[in-house]
This record gives sequence, C-alpha cells and structure tokens, in this order.
Amino acid sequence: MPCLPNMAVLRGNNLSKKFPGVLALDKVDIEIKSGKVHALVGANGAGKSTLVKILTGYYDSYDGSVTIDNQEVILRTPFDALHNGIEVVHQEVDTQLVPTLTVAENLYLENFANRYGTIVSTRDLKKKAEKDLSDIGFPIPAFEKVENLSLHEKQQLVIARALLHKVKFLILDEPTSSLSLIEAEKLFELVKKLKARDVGILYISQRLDEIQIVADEVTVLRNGRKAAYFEHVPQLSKIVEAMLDSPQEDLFPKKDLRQFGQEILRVEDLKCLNRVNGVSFSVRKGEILAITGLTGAGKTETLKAIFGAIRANNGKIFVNGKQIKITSPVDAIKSGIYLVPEERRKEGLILDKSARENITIPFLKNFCGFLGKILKKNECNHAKSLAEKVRLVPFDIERQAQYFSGGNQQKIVVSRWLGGKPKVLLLDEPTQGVDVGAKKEIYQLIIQVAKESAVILATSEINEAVGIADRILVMRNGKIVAELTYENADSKAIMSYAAGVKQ
Amino acid sequence: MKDRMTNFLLKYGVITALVVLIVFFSLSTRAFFSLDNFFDILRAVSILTIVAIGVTFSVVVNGMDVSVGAVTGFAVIFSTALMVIWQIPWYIAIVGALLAGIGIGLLNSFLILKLRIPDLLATLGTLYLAQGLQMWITKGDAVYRGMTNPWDPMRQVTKGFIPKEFLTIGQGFVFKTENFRGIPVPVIIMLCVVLITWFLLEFTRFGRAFYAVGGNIEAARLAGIPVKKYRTAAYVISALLATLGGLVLASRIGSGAVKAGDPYLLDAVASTYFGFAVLGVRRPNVWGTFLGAVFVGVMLNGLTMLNTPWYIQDFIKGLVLVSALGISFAIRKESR
Amino acid sequence: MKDRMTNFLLKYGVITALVVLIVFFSLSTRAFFSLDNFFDILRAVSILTIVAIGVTFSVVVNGMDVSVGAVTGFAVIFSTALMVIWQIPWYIAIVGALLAGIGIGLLNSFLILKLRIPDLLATLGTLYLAQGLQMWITKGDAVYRGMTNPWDPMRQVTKGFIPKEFLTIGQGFVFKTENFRGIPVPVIIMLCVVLITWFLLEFTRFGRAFYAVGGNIEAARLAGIPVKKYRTAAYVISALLATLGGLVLASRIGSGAVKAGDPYLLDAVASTYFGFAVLGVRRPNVWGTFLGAVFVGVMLNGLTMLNTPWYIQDFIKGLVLVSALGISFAIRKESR
Amino acid sequence: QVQLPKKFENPKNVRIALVREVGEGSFFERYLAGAQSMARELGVTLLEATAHGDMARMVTMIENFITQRVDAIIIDHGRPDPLMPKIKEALDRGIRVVTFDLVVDDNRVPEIEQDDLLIGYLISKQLAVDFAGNANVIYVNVGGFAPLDKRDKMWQIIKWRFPGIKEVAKIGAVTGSTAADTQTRMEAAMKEKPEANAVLAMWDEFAKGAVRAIMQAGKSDQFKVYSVDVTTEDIQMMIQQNSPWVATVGTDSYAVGRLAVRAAAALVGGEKLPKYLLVEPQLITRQFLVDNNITNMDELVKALPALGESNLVWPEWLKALTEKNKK
Ligand SMILES: Nc1ncnc2c1ncn2[C@@H]1O[C@H](COP(=O)(O)OP(=O)(O)OP(=O)(O)O)[C@@H](O)[C@H]1O
Ligand SMILES: Nc1ncnc2c1ncn2[C@@H]1O[C@H](COP(=O)(O)OP(=O)(O)OP(=O)(O)O)[C@@H](O)[C@H]1O
Ligand SMILES: [Mg+2]
Ligand SMILES: [Mg+2]
Repeated sequence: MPCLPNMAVLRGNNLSKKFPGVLALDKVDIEIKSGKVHALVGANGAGKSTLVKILTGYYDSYDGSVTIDNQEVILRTPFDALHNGIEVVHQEVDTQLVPTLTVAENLYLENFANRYGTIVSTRDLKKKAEKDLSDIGFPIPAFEKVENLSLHEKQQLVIARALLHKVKFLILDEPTSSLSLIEAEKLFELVKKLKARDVGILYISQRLDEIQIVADEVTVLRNGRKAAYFEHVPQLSKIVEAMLDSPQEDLFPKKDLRQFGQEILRVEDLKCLNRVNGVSFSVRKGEILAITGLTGAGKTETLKAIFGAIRANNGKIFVNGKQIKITSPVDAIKSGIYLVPEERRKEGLILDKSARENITIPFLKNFCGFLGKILKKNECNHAKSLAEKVRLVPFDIERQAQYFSGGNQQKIVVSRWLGGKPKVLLLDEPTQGVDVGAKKEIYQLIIQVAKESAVILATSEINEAVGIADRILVMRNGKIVAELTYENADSKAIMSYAAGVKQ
Repeated sequence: MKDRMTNFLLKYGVITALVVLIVFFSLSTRAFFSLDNFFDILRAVSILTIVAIGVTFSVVVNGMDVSVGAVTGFAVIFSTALMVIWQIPWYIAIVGALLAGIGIGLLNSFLILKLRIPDLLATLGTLYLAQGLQMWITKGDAVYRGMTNPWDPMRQVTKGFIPKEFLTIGQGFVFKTENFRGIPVPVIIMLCVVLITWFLLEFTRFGRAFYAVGGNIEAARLAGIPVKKYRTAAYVISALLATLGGLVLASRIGSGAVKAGDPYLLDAVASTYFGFAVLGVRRPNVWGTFLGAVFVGVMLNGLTMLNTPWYIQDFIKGLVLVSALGISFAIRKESR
Repeated sequence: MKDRMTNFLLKYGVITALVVLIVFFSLSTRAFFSLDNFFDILRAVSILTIVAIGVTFSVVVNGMDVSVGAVTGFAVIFSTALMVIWQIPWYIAIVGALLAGIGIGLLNSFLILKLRIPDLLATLGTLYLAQGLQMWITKGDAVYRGMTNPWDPMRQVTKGFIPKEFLTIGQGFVFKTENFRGIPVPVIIMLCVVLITWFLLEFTRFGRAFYAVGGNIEAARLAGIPVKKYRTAAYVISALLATLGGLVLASRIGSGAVKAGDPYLLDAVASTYFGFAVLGVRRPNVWGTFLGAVFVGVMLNGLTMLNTPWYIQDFIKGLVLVSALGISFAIRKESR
Repeated sequence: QVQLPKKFENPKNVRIALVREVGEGSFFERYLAGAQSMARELGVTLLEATAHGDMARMVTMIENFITQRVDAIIIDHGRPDPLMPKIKEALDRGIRVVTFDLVVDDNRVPEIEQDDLLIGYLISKQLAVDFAGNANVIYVNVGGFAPLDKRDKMWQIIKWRFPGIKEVAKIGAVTGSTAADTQTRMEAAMKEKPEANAVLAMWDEFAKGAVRAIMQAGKSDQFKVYSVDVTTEDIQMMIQQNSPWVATVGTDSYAVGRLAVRAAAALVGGEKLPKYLLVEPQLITRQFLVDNNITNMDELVKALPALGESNLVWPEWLKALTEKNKK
C-alpha cells in the first residue's frame, strides 16, 4: 500500500453554496488533517453532501476557498480533486461505478482518463487487479461485472480504487448506512489502517455510535451552518443537542401496550431463488416483528417475496388464516400487505414527480370520478393529511420528490401506505440514512401503525431491532436461525446468531 | 422580471414562433390567411398528429415504437385490400384493420415484455414485418379499383372498390353552411384523438400511471401499478393510433399505395420529441406533439404558397427545427 | 451440461443460425457457395457495415445518431458534386466530404452537448438538414457526367466527371491472381474499419473510456474522464463513418443519386442492436454489428438466388430478425 | 396580329400550378426545367410543388392550389384513385387540369402520356430481333406501377410471339436506392443463372444497377442490356467503353414539360384540346449514340429531332405570345 510521509491539511474556508431558493451551505469552515478522522454529522438536509461535493469538484462554482497546506486549490472538476489527492466514497456508490464494466476495469477507470498507456491488455488488467485487490485484502472477483456485485463489495471496490491512487484525503459519505455490523467493523479496521498511513479522513455518518469508535474530531452542521466543533469526541448527547434544535430524549419511544390480537399473517416454508431457504413465521395484530441479520442474509428477499415483487419458488402465505396467492404487488396490496422498499430512490420514488403524486399513487382509485378522472381537490387534501401525519419537511407537497432530503423522501414513501388500511406493513431498512430526529419520528409512526395492524421490520441495525420490536427473528443464509422476544432480546446474542458464532 | 421573460419564452417560445410564422405568411401570400386554408393545414397534419400521439404513448412509458410508420402503411394496404381484393364491406374492413393493429401492438409488447427484447430492436423487427406484409398482401402492387387480383392464379381483374362511406373518413366535411366548406372529417377525428388522449393522460389515474411507469418503473411496480399492463397498453395504443392514421390515409388517397406510411415515422418521432422538449413541460405530452405537427404543417403550407423551390423546403424545415430547438434549449440552459 | 448448452447457444446462436443459412443456400443454389460470391456478399454489406459501426459508436456512449442515413446521402451528393459540378480533383473531393462529415458530427455534438437537446431530437434535426442540403446542392437533380450545371444561370453542361481513381474505391479489386478475381476494395475498407474500431474499442484505454461514458456517465466524469470529449468524438466518428460509407456508395454507383443513403438508417440501427443483443456480450460491439450486417446480406443474396419474389423478401427479413431475436432472448431468459 | 385571349393580356396573372409526385432524379429535373422554360417564354407564373412520392401530400398540395384558386393545375404522375376527386373538385371550380402519365376518366382533362405500350413493345421487340428470337433474359421489373405494368404487357406478348426468348430470372425492387439495390440483386442473379445473356430493364433506374453489376463483374461481353427512358446520365453510361447497355426507348422529358405548360396555358386561354396528347417514344441504340458522338440529351435531341419539341398544342396565339415575350 502506498505511503505518504508528509503531513498535510485540507482546509475549507467560508464555504457557501446556494441553490435556487435554498442556501444549502452557509460559510462553513472545516479542516481535515493527515492521519486524523474528522467526523461530520448533521440532520438530513444539513448540507453534508453539499460540502462533500464541493471538496470533490462536483460543482463548478461555490463561494469560499479551499486550501491544502495553505496553498489555495481550485476545485471545479472531479479531475481537480483527484489531482490534489482528494477522493470520495459517495453515499450512493452506484454513481461512481460503471455497471457494465468489470471490477478490474472499474478499478483503473481513472487511468483510462490519463495518458499512461494506450493499449490495454485484458489479461494484464485482470492480473494486476487480482494482485492489487488481494494486497488490500478485499476478496472481490476481478472479472465480475460490477452490476453483479453486492452493495458492500461495490463500496470496497471504490475504496480500493482510492487507495490505489495514493489518496491524501478520503471522504466517506455514510459508508456504513447499508453495511451490517460485521462489515462495518471491517470498515473501521480499514479506517484505522488508513489513519496509520497518514490519510486524512472526513467521515460522515448518521450512526452516532460509530463516531465514538472511529473519529478524532467532530464538526456538526445544522441548516447549512456549522453548529459546533469538538476537538475530541464528546458525549453523544452533546452532538445530538448540537444537531437538533430541541433537546432529545430517548431515541426509541416507549411502547406501552404489549398485547397482540389474532394472527394476521403467516408464512410457511418460503423459498426464493437461493437466497431464502424455507422461512416460516407469523405475526399478530399489534405486533412489531423485526427481522435482522447481516447483509445478504435474505431479509430483503423475504419481504419482497411476501409482497409479490419477486417470485417465490415455494411457500404458502395466509392472511387472517386464509391462504392467498400473491404473484404481484397488486395482489399483495389487495390483501392489505404493503412494502416500504429498501432503496427509496431506486424503488420507492418517482423522483421527478411531486410529493403529492408519489403519496397518492397506490390508492388513487379512491379519488377518481367518472372515467377515472382524478378529483384534484380530494387528492390534494388526502396527500396533505398524510404528509402531515409523517411531518414532512418542508411541507410542500408540490415539490419534486428528488428535492427532499433522504429522511423526508423516506417519509413520503411511508406515508403513501398510510392512505390505505394496512393489515401488514413491511418495512425494509426504513431508517437507513435518516437522521436521529427523523428516525424517532419514523419509530413513532411505526408504533402508531402497529396499533391497527402488524408491522414487519427488516433491519441490519440490531439496536433498532432491540429497541422497537416485540419479537426478533435472526436470519442467516436465508434461514431463520433464532427467535427472541423483547424481554430476552440482547444485542450480543443476536450478533452471534447472525454471524453464525452461535447456533 | 428577467426570470419571468425567460419563463415566458420557455413556455410560449414555440407558440410565439408559430404566430410569427403565421403573420409572416399571411402578409406575404394572398391565400394563406383564410378559414379554408386553416382547415387545409389542419387536415394536412391530421394523420401525422394521430400517428405521433401513438408514439407519444410509447415515449411516455419510457419506450420507443419505431414500427408506427410501417403499421400505418400496413393499415392502408390491409384495409383497402380487404375492400378491393376480397370485396368485404367497408365497416368490416375498418374493424379488421383495427384488430390487426391491436394484434401488432400485442406482438410488440410480447417481444418487449415477454422476451425482453429492447424496445427499439423489437419494434424495428415489427417494422420490417409490417413492411413485408404490406408488399406480400399485394405482391408489390398497389391497391386500386380494377387491379388484377394478385392472389388469383388466373389474374382476373377484381370487382371490389372503395365505397363512398369509407372515403368520407378522409375526404368528407361536416358542419357545412352556405359560405363555409365545412370542417374536414380528418380534422374532427384528429381533434377527438387529441382531446381523448389529453384527457386520458392528464386528468385520469390511468394517465398518472402511464407517466409513473415511465418515470420509475420499479417504483411504480412496488406501488402496486400493474406495469406490464400499462406498457402493453401503451404499445397497443401506439399501434392502434398508427392504424387509425393509416385508415384516414387510405381514405384520403382512396387507394392503397405500398409504403405509404413510411414518411410518418421520422416526422412522428420529431413531433413527439419536439413537443416534449419545447413546451417547457419536460415530458412527452399530447399538446406538445400536436403543436410540433402543426408547426411543420404551417411551414410546408406557407413555403409552398411562397413558391419556394421544392428542393430547399426540406432544408428550411431542418433549419427551423434545429433553430427552434436550439433557441429554446439555449434559453433553458441560461435559466439554470 | 444443460447450462453449457444454453451458454453456447447464447453466444453462438446467431453464428449457428448463420451457418445453417449458408449451408441451406449452398445446397439449394448453384452459385451461392463460391469465393466470388462470398466476396460479393461482403461487398454488398460493406457500406451498411461501415455506417452501422458509426451508429455503434453513438450507442456505445449511450446515445443515438439517426442522422447517419442522411449524412451518407449527403456525402454521396457532395463528393460527386465537387468532382462533377465544380471540377475539383478527386482527392480533394474526398477530403472535402470527410471534412463536411466532421462538421456535421460537430454540429450534432454541439446540439447535444452544448444546447443539451436530447440526442434523438438533435440528430433528427441534422437528418432533415443533411437531406435538405443534398437536394439543394443539385436542385433535385442527380449528379452525373454531362449534367447541366444547376448553379449556372446559363444551364451549361458541366465538364466534370468522376475519375477512375475515385471509382476504384467502390469498384476496384486488389490481390488479383490468375484464377482469382481479387478482393473488392470496399471489402478491404470495411475490414479496415472493423479491425481499427474493434482494436480501438476493445484494446485501448480510449475504448474503455467510451464504454465507461456509456455505462455510467456520472462515474466516468467523477473518474476524471473528459466525457464531453468522448461524446463529441463518438458523434464525430459516427458522422465520419457515415461519410466514408457515402464515399464508397458514390464510387460504387458512379454517380450521385439524391437520398441514396436513406435506406441505411434503419438497417444500421438494426445491425447495431442485433449485434448488441445477440452475441451474449450485452453491449454494443463491433463484431456483433458486423455480424448483424452480414446476416442480412447473406439472406438477401441467397433469397435472390433462390429467385424469391422481391415482395416477400422484406417479410422474410423481418421474420428471421424477429425469430433470431426471439429465440436468443428466450434462451437468455430461461438461463436466468 | 393575332388576338390574345383576355387572360393573357397580362400573362403574369395567369397562374399555373405544377404538382409532381417525385422531383428527385435527372428525368424529373429535366422535366421541370422544360416546364419552367415554357412558362418563361409564355410569361406566365408557374407554381410548383413536389410530394416526395407521398400520395397524401400530393392530394394536400392540389387542395392547397384549389384553395389558392390558380388558373390551371398540371398533375405529373400520381395515382388516379386519390387524385380523381380532387381533379373533379378543381374542374368544378373552373380550374383547368392537365395530367402527365396519369389516367383520368374525364373528358375535360387532356392527358399527356408517353406511350408506354409502345415503349414496352419497341424495346422488347428490339431484344427479340437482336437475339434472333433466342435469348435467356434476366427481367428487371416490378408490378404495381401503371407505366411499368403497361410495359410488362408488351413483354408478355413478345415472349408469346418468340418462344425462344426465355425469362430465366425476374428481379427488381423499388426502394429508396433502387439502382444500388438492383446492382446487388443482379450480382446474385448473374451467378445463379450463368446461361443468361440479356437483361431487359423496364426502368432506367433498374438498368443502371444492372449495367453497373455487369461491368463491375467484367461480363460486358456476355450481356446485352435493354432499357426504358433516356437521360444524360443514361447516355453517359451507354457510351462508356464496354458498356453492355445497347438500346433504350424513351422520350425527352424536357419537351414533355414544355408541352404540359403549353397545354395548361392553352386551356386557360379557352382552347379545346384533344383528350390524349401522346408523346411518341423513340428507340435509341448505343451504336447511334457512338456514331454521332452524342454525350447528352441536348445533343441527342439535335441528332434525333423526333425526340425534340413536340408539335402538339401550338395555337396561333400561343406562338404569338412567345414571339412577343422574346422581344
Ligand atoms: N441540486 C439541488 N437543487 C436544489 N436544492 C438542493 C440541491 N442539492 C441539495 N439541495 C438542498 O440542499 C440542502 C442540503 O442537502 P445535502 O444533500 O447537502 O444534505 P445532507 O446533509 O447530505 O442530508 P442527508 O443526510 O439526507 O444526506 C437540502 O435542503 C437539499 O434539499
Ligand atoms: N441477483 C443478485 N446477484 C448478486 N447480488 C445480489 C443479487 N440480488 C441481491 N444481491 C445482493 O445480495 C444482497 C442480498 O440479499 P438480500 O437483499 O436478500 O439481503 P438482506 O439481508 O436484505 O441484505 P441487506 O442488508 O443488504 O438488505 C444484497 O446486498 C444485494 O445487493
Ligand atoms: Mg447526504
Ligand atoms: Mg436488505
């Protein structure tokens, strides 16, 4: 691995960025030092990604200046940033990879932009990639097409690529939001190694507990401004206080009632591709059932199969004791089973449509008159009432979905299902990339929904499962390996089941 | 203030350009500005508009149907062949052609949805098929009264003909008065298609669903929209409107010429994208498509009246298209 | 075992189909299976292949260039007009046409990249422009020796002609021996284009960059690849190859016919997508495109030798295209 | 002094529209040039519109000219079924109509026609005679186009008359680039039918493709090509060294264009014209061209005056009008 002897400081001075109608970043100073991990936290929409994009040359204009060792550098294109040794792993890694090319080709993508060598030998490329990857310690197949990789393999690939470039400053934008704990721990190890090699790291995360593990210093953003700076990582409550306008109590709301009605959904021996191998469980009215496990354990597939979004090879599904056939989401919705999918931008939202249209889409029939004509007023009122329920911010239902922050996008997807009468609400990683404030709101929402129906929550955050669920299923390799109730739920035990340490 | 101006130009730039064109032609030719000529122009673009709205549907669901021109031509040959060669009543010929159109639409969706052939490629295949069928039906001949029956080994002359009722579709007028020639039937048909599809796409949940499928198919699917049905519907509507255009064309030319529909493909795609791009709506939409077709129609009509040499009309058409687009996109870019 | 079979079919299905076709034609006709006919087929598809590879480039960067047919036609008219009407030496005419081609490519990229007009729409505009220019240059006439000069008010007969050297491009042979007619020059040109572009796209960093731009433009940009340059290059290459195709066509027919390039558009797009879809590579690629063109060429040659009536050849072409695609996609679907 | 019809006192106000089905190619270019030259000589206004082969567009153009109330419309090619109603409409509104190569069953409409039956007969006969009644012919023609069908009729008759004339292959397709396509098909047909020794192409676009295929295959000695229509482009190909193109039959479209405008003007001036204005086709052989050193249409017309200016439709006042405009 490359090694950089000299210490360096990347400094952003008075950085501002304005979008039509929004001041996304307002005179923010930040300093990243070699060999240090600087954590950047803030609520959704606080401006973290905007800051990252400035530092990586994504925007061709911004106010303020950036210096490296007191030398001003101008970052107008990604190329400028690369030139100055600044690299980033984006929140959505897919934007950084070419899905139709192989791992090896993606690994040396930057080389294709430069002048070294015109002729590329596929075999040499593969050999080199295999060597480089094994040096770094990432077991990614060099000749696989990137579109076939899992999310965390893609992330590793991007990090590997940065390392190959002798990166000086590495920015990690919510790298763990879609990683399981074990994978996250691997990442922390990696961060430590990088630190030892004098790489300066800007680490962005919504999972505050990680900050304590990896960070040396912390900057908190709020509404585009710098709200606080801590030279050493303080108590988490302090960070939360700086992040949010109001002081925060417990993240997980207390659930007072633990009484359940009759069984609403029963799944028997569900099998699907080779990712779900015979899953059976049932939920009752009023119950929150969490399914947890590592990435790739098959949580998403289980939920999608129940919802009819992917075809199950085997299995029976009973709703209210009656067996039903679900071959498509349409069937599932008719039976009162709703899904909030994992990747909200890809699977949840129609980005260039208004929040209103995104909210009313599944039950639009209810607001239609003769010939399917939409009664606009009814639709608006409906959308507004649902947006109110989830406390959408900003409360502007005509704004396009893509211009909401991540947390609020999630709220839009959740709110759409509150318009029907869910019997079972399936939530797949509902708080991924969501700030603490919004997280809490979503938890409250879940508890509210659970009063009238059953909720199944797939999550790789074990804390979340323990904090909110009445019962927890642990999945591993497409099978349920453990079942715990809230009384005997404990993170360590779950972890060891999930990792296969305990059988 | 400046923003307002930009916005206005963006939204109404093409309409303004159209008005300027109309004023210019009205001043420089004798016959341009008259009610009759107005309807002449609309009649001239009626077939294109109908076909182009079909393409618009395929683009709304984020697909593309390049078979429309060939399907239009197929409808021309098929409907007239039914009447002339096989001497079938005109109304059955119409129904037959429309059913065949639906069949082609279903074939397209089968190729695209079941076999997952990329839409451009699948509809290209259908294009060749429909073109081939046209020629096969008549063995390369055109269809006209008194033709020799290509399927008769004796090569006898056919007795069939295209009746008046069928010709009314393309050549008739309604609402005649003493001083007024009446409104051409194709214009009425076109306006019906425009109004119905506009209502469908803009004001109903079906339209919402079409746009949702085009906007993000996976999200639409997970929100409970039967996306396959909508995509199938889009391709069927596209083929059906192409067939309708073909019927109007057949009636307008009162005979069946092979490959008569071919020129409509490019113009229909151009109208769709023109309307998509220029009205400031940033999505395929019925009025934009209509406007695109009318724009071309006004220009061709006016240029002919000005006695512009035929060989530079195409060039002018291209120039106007490119500059209209260029200006409108340049404005948009600045406003960003 | 079964998987292997599927994989084989996927990869070599079309090649197998091609071989079957060749065997069939060889057995059922006298003249099909011969070296001369082999080169005749290659020569017949040479222009299409060259143009189609241009389209392949635009598709590689995830765009689309529909102006190629019109550009091909423009090159035919422009190069011959330079020689015949303006009596310019043949080599300057070639250079002039190629420069004009580059100009058109740059216009396309200007419209697409600077003005951000959607590619399909922008190239449609260029299509109309190039088509219009063709007719303007000759005022609708074809270009041939002894024509009256359309730009001379006295309408005098031009003295220019198309010299032998130029005709060699389309009609010459090289490597003649006593028993062997030689390899046609267009085939050599085509093979050069195929090999060069294949090398460029598969074995150089430029090729990787082209594919990267097409696969994920944002990622390519973030990786520091100058995406605008590559997209510009793709459209310029596309126009340039269309022009080269036009030069071969002009030389092959030895005169300039208006709109001679039009039929190449659809076939070129079809070849590109065919090659893309069928070879199991799942991305536009030079050999696939070439194979697509050859497939169609073999079919047309064989069918003509079988004395199939011309009016069903199109239908058969469509049928074979659709079934080849259908089968290959059906296999792929099952293998998933 | 001849009395001019009232309308022609100021001939500029006489507006004659020319609606053509196609404009591309040397035949139609020359036709337009002829029409324009006649219009210039008469001093009338000629409006022209070209439909690019699109029948619906042709109908629209006629409608437009009716709306504009021109004095006369010349309709060049096209199909009777679509155009008949429009022609009737024009006539009913007092607009005069002349057609070229378009059959119209209305006595008010004079039809100019190159006599296609005669064309078909002349060229087929020439082939049969040249080969002394024994030939293996590759026939290039398609159905569905009225003039081509008429020519085909005569070919059938010649085959019936000379049983030794055999049609060994039939090729041809009308596409966007007919000549290039024919060339490709001809290459295949030549190889498949090595016994073939003659080509009969009923349209010069076909002939161009066939001739190129033959010459490029170096089989000029083996083949003789017979065709229809004559343009400068065709002449150039015929007189090339080794050209297998031995004969063609045609008329000069320049003269036809002049005749069409003249006929339209005469009608506007109140002249009665015969129903059929047949332009007689002429046989042109390669030998004739070579012997007389002919390289283009103008020279051909000089050498073969029968191809030139038609003596049809020359009422005194039209002659007078041209004289007057010459000054
Ligand atoms: N291109 C844009 N146009 C308009 N507004 C934008 C644009 N990009 C970002 N914003 C706005 O700027 C603000 C800051 O967004 P940013 O993405 O930086 O937040 P963030 O801190 O990364 O949030 P999250 O935790 O949800 O990722 C938000 O209000 C967002 O809506
Ligand atoms: N067809 C596939 N080919 C390769 N990888 C896949 C495929 N389908 C899913 N994956 C990847 O494998 C993992 C799959 O399993 P699944 O989504 O069921 O697990 P999960 O327990 O929900 O994991 P996560 O925590 O990522 O949601 C995902 O990260 C996904 O990116
Ligand atoms: Mg962010
Ligand atoms: Mg998951």
